[in-house]
Amino acid sequence: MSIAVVVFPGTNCEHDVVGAYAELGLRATLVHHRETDLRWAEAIVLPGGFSYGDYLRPGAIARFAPVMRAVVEAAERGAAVLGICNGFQVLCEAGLLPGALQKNAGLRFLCESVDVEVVSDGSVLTQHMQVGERFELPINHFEGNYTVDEATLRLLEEQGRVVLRYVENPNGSMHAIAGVCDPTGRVVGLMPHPERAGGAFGLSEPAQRLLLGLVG
Amino acid sequence: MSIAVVVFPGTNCEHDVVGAYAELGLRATLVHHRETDLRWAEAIVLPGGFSYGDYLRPGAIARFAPVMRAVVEAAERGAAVLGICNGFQVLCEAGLLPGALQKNAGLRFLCESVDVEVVSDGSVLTQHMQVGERFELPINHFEGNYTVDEATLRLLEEQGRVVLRYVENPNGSMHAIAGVCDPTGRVVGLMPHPERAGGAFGLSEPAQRLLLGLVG
Amino acid sequence: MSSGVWSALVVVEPRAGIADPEGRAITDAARHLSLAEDATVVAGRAFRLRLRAATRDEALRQVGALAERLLANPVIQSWRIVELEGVSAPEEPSR
Amino acid sequence: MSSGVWSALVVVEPRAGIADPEGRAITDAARHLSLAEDATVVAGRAFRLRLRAATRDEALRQVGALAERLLANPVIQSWRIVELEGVSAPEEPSR
Repeated sequence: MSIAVVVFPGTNCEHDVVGAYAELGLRATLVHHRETDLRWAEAIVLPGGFSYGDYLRPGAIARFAPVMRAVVEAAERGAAVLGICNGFQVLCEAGLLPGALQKNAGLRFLCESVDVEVVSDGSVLTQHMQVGERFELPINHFEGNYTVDEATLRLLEEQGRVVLRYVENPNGSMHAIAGVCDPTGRVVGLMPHPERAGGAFGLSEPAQRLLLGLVG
Repeated sequence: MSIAVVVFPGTNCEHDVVGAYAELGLRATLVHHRETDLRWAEAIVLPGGFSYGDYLRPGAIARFAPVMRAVVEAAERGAAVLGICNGFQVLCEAGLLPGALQKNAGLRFLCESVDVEVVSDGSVLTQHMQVGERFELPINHFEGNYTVDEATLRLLEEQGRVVLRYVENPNGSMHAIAGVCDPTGRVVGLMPHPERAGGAFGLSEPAQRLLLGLVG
Repeated sequence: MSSGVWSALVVVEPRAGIADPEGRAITDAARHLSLAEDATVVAGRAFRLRLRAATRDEALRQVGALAERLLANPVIQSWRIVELEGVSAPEEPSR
Repeated sequence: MSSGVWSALVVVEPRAGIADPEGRAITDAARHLSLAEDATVVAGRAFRLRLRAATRDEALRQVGALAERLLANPVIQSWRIVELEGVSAPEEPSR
């Protein structure tokens, strides 16, 4: 299984992702934003951070990085793609996922652990999860308020493309959405950070299942 | 010695400051941004964070909080005032210190430890330091690029009001300025975080001297 | 006092000589897009204000005061009023 | 092709119905200041563009393409061109 972890200028969670997969016995490879060939990758992670300093809008500039053409091609041939936090913002800006991540409702940069609930097991990320299962994941963002037009929102719900919901909405996201996927279920965006879930004794068990979902 | 630590919506380093003073055997009291009376305070700290979510410009909205009138009055009667990181931005926006903190040159949110050098011992903060002394302090900011007009910059240098300088300029600050003070030396703004310097064994020794300077 | 409602657009831009890293990043992205010939971009803020004032001069004064004291930081930014127009319905109830 | 230099001002604002927490925070601050009567503020972005184009229509097309694809996110924002003017000195060397 070949896992690529894309690094934009300002990305800062890439080592957490590589470390998390290492803990699961898998090797993930860092890929530079100027890289143009991802044909070797079966799974691609866009990790969190402040890509391009979050200039303009988070993810707005990263989506024009050369590597994004390779990510789009990979998605088209069926590779699993996961955007975490800033990576979710990049996938939305790139049009691989619908909607946008606005500034949090309320005034705060959020840095805490929140409860999430599995809404659908139809995505690669949640294929090993039980619908209705609840667990904790850390969040760390200022722009995580998921916003989309009403028609698309209805479609997402009807097609089972809302993958995770916050149990208590921390940031004003429509329908408390914490993660969504594309129609194939193979491109997933997630605001919380599974790669940082857990503590001194390693990744939490639900976070392990999430991350393993990406690789089959 | 009575120390007030001002908390705006979005401030997130207040407990680090209280904890650091506790380690030094001093009690610091949290003060709400709606508080209007600081006559009891001999030293006031404006800690770091994302006050008001950094809307508009960091510190731009916080400076209109009711507590800021009390901070200005306290400064006028000679209380020591220290703004750390976002607190430095608030003091600049409030006009208690000259200049502005722009976005870092380069694209990165900076979160690392850097070397700083004492430039002047004429401020309350640096009164127990040696000019030329170097030590490490953590920085954690996106807007730390100190900018001021040329005439004021010259004045700051001539009057010994540049308090700390980065040894290697991390963010593009003019003259690598990490901290400045007002003409009395009793109002100080500092981009690095002394309250977070050190590790599992407590505050570093230079950080202790800095924080003790504020209280005499 | 009878007073009308005014709508103003204030634009805040980095002062000449002040670094504009965001504008440079956007300029680089624009060039990757090949949508415009040699475009350069300066990044600023726009604020749409609605306020009550008896006269156009009074509206200008209020907008200017807000721009100078709140919307712009004169150390690094300049501001100007790009649009100012009277909005009808001075009788509309305040929300 | 002989082409002139154009300067455009593009303003990006939150779409109606989209929450504008920054605007609300600025509105609150403006009221504390007592500088303006019941002012409300909507917070947006302003972009000053300079680019080369043979005609005004071509300049409009380029600016519009940049606004639609880069400067604004149509899911949550609308954009408009507030100013577009030809800048003299089409012969000036490019920097």
